[in-house]
Amino acid sequence: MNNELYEILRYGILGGSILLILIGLYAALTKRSLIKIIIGLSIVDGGIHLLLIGIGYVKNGTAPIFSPGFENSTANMVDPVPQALVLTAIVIGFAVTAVALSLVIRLYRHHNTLEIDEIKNLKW
Amino acid sequence: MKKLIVILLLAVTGYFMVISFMDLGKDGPVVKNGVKDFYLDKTVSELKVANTITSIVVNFRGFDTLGEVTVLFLAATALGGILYKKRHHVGERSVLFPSSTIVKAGSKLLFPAIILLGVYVFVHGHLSPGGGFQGGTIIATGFLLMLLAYDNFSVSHKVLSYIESFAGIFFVLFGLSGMFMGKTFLENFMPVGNLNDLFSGGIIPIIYILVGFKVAAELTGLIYTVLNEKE
Amino acid sequence: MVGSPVLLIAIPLLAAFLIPLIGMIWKESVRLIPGLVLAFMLVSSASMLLYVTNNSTIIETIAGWQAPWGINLVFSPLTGFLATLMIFLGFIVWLFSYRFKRNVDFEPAKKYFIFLMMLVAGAVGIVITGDIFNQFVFIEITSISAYALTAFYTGRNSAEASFKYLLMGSLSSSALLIAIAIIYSQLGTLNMADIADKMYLMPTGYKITALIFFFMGIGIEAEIFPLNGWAPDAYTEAPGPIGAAFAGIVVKAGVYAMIRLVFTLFDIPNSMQFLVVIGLVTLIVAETSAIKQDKLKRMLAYSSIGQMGLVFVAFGIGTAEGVFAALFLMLNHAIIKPLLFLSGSYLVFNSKEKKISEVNGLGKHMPITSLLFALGAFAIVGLPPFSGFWSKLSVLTAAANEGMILIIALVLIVSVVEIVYYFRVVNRIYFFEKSDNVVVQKPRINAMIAMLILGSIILVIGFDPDIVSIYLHKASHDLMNTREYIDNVLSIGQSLTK
Amino acid sequence: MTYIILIFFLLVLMVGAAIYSIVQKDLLYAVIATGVISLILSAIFLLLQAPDVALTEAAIGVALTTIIFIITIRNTVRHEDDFKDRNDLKSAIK
Repeated sequence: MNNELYEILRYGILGGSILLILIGLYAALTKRSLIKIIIGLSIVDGGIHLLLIGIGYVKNGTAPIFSPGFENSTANMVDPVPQALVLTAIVIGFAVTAVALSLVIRLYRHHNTLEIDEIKNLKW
Repeated sequence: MKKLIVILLLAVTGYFMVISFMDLGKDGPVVKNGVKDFYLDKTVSELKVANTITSIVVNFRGFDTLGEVTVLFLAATALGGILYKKRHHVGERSVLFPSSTIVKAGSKLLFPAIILLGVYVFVHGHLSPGGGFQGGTIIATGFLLMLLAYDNFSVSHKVLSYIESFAGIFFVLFGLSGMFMGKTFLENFMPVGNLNDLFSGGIIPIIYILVGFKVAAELTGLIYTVLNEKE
Repeated sequence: MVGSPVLLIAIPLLAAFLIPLIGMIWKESVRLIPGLVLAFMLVSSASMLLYVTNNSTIIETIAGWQAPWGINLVFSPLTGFLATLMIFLGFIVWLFSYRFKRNVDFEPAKKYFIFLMMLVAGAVGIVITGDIFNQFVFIEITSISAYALTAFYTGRNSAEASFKYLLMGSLSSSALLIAIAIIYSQLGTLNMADIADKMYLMPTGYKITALIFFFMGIGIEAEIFPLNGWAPDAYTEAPGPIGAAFAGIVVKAGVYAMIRLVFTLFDIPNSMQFLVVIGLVTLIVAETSAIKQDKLKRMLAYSSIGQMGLVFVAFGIGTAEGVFAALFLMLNHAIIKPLLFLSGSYLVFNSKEKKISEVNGLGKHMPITSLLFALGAFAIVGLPPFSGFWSKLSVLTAAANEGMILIIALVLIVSVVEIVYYFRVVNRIYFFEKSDNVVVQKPRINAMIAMLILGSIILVIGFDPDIVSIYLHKASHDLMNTREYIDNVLSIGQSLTK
Repeated sequence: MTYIILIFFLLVLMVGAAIYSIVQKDLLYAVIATGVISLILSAIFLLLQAPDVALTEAAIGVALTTIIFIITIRNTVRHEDDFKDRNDLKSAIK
C-alpha cells in the first residue's frame, strides 16, 4: 500500500464514521418513536467506535499481537490503545442501551404508546 | 422546521469533526511518540503477554476495566429495579419465537460448542485475540440461543448472582492483594513465565478469566430479566 | 502514608459486589453496609485531606505504571476537599434515607443503597482520577446510578424523567468520547497532566473543538445552560434524598471536571470569558424560571442550576480570589441545598403534587423541620449571620478587585430574585393557615439528626468562616498552579520507570 | 488495492444500512438493519487489524443488542406510528 492509497483509506474510514455518527444523531434528535431514538443512539456509538479504531490504524498495519518468533516486530503494529478504549466503550454502550430499553418498556406500561409527543407529562 | 434546525446543527458538528481529524492522514499527529510504543515494548519485555490489548485492558488500564464491569453490574441491577413489579412471575416466559424441532436439536448441538469456544477465548486471552469480554459475551450468546430455542430453559438467578458477586469480589481482592504486598493496586505480583506459554503473564490471565465469568453471568442475567418481562 | 486514594474507589466496589451475597443471609445488611462503607470513606478521605493540606499531594499509580502510561489518582488539596465534601454528603443522605419510607420491599431497598453508594464512589472517581478516559468510565458509573435512582419510584413520571436524563446523558457521553478521540489522535496520550504538558503543541482550532465537545460531554452533569433540561424533572421525580445527592454530589463532580479542563488542560486565552458568559446565561435563565415554579422541588432544582451558574461566573473571574469564592460557593451550596431538599421532602412528604401551596402553616406542626428549611433559605440567599453570606461576599469582592461591575450588579439583582421566591415559601410555612387535607409527617430520628448536622454546619461556618477558609485557600492555590500539578504527576513518572 | 476496495464496499453498505434503519417505519426491520451495521462494523474492525474489538462487536452488537431490541419491540409496538398492535409481531412470526 503506498501513501496515496493509505490516505484514501484514512479519509474513507473517517468519512464513513462521521456519516454514521451524523445519521444516528439525526435519528435521535428528530424521530418521534422512543425505540427509533435508541436505535439512533446505538448507531452513534458504532460510528464513534469506528472513528477510534480508524485513529489507531497505521499504514500496512498488523494486529498488536505478538506471534512466536516475531517478538521484536513492533514497527508496523496498529495502535492498541484505541482498541482497548473501544472494548470498554462497547460494553458501556450496551449497558446504557439495555437500561434505556427497560425504561421504554416501563413507559409503555404506563402510557401504552411510544410516541414521544404523547408521553409529555413533564415539560420537554 | 425542527428538522431543518437539526440538519443545520448536524452540518456544523460534522464540519468540526471532519476538520479536527482530517490532518491526521497528511501530517500525522502533532506528538509523534505517544504512549503506544511504551505499551508495545513493556508488554513483551516485562509482562510476557503476547496480546497487547489484553495487557492494556487488564494491566495498564486495569482500573477502567474494573469500572467497566461495575457499569455492567449496575446496569443489570438497574434493569431489575426498573422492571420491578411486586408480583412478578418467574419462569412463565411468553414465547418469542415458537421454535421447530430442528432449531431445538441444532441449539442443543451448538450450545456446548459455543460455551467451549467462549471458554477457549477467555482462557487464551493473553495469547491470541480475545479475552474476558469477548469470551463472556460469546458464552452469553450461547445461553441466549438456548433461551430462545427452549421455552422452559431457565437459568438460576441465584447461581448467576453468586458467580457475578464472587468474580467481582475476587477481582477487587486481587487488586488489593497487590497493595498488601507492598506494590500498587492491580500490580502484577506473580511470576510472569515465558512469552506464549499458557501459564504466563502473572495475574493478567487470572483477572481476565474472572472478568469473563462476570461478564458472562451479567449479560445472561440481563437478557434473562428482559426476556421474562411480560406486558 | 496516611491512606490510599484507591481505597476510596475499591472498597465501595467490593461492597457493591458483596451486598447481594450477604443480603441473602442477613437482610438488614443491605442498609447497613453502605453506611459503614461511606463512614470508612469519610474517615479515610478526611485524614488524607488533613495530610495533603500540610504536606505534599498524594499521587497513587495503578498497576505500578507511572504517570503518562498508567492510570493515576491525584489526591491534592482541591480534589481531596471536593472528595471529602461529596463523601460527607453521601453519608448524610444515607443517614437520612435509612428507612425513609417504611413500605419499601427488600429488593428495591437493596438497589437503592447500592446505587447511592456507587453514585458517591463514581463522583469521587471523577474527581480524583488523573486520566480522561478513566473519568469517562466514572461518569458512566455515576450516570447509570443516577438514572436508576431517578426511576426508583414506580410512577409514570419518574420513568419519563429518567428517560429524559438518559437520552441527554447518552448523547453527551458520545460527545465526550469524540473529545477524547480528538485529544488522543493529536497528543497520543490520555493522562491529564501529560495532556496539559503537551497542549501548547496543538493548533488552536483543534483545542477549541475539543473543548466544545468536552463541554457538551460534561456540561450535562454540571447543569450548564442548554444542557440542564433533565435537572428539574429528575430532581422532582427522584426520591427526596436523591435530589439532595444530585445537588451535592453529581453536580459538584461535573463542575470539577469542567474546571479542571479549563484551568489545567486547555490553555485557551479567552476560555475564562467563555465561562463567565455560560455562567451568567445559566444564572439568569434558571433564576427567572425558578420564580415561576409552583412545585417545591422544581423550584429548588432551578435554584440549584442558578447557583451553579454563579459558581461558573466566580471561576470565570480567573483570579485566585475568584477561585476561592467559587469553591466557597460550592461548599455552601453542597451543604445548604441538600438541607433544603431534605427538609423540603418532609414538608411535602404525603402530598401527590408536591405543590408549594401545600406547605401552608406547617411551621406550627413540624417546628424543627420548618425551622431548618427557613435556615437553609436564609443561608442560600446570603443573609449576614449565615454561611451563604460569606461566599456571596467573596464573589463580590473578587469581582470588584477585577473591576467587573456587570457581574456585581447581576449577582445583586439575582439575590433579590432569590429572596423573593425563597421568602414566598417561608412566608407560607409560618404565616398561612394549614389546610385540613395535608397530612403532617414527623421525621424519623435519623433523618432529624442528618438535617441537624447540616444546619449546625451552616451556623458554624456562618459565625466563623475561617475554619474552612484554610482548606479553600489551599485548594484554590492548587487549581491555579497548573505547572505544579503537571510536575507533581509527571516527575515521579520519570524517576521510577528507569 | 483489493483491501481498500473491500473496505470501501463495506463502508458504503454500512452507511446504506444506517439510512435504511432510520427510514424504515417497521421497527423490527430497522433493528435488524442495526444488527447488520454491527456485523459490517465487526468485519471492518477485522480488516483494520482489530480482532479483539471485532469479536466483541460481533457478539454484543449483532447478537445481544439486537435481541434486547426485539424483546422490547415484542413487549411494545412494532411500527413507528402505530399505537396498539402489540400482537402484530407474534402473528407475523407464525
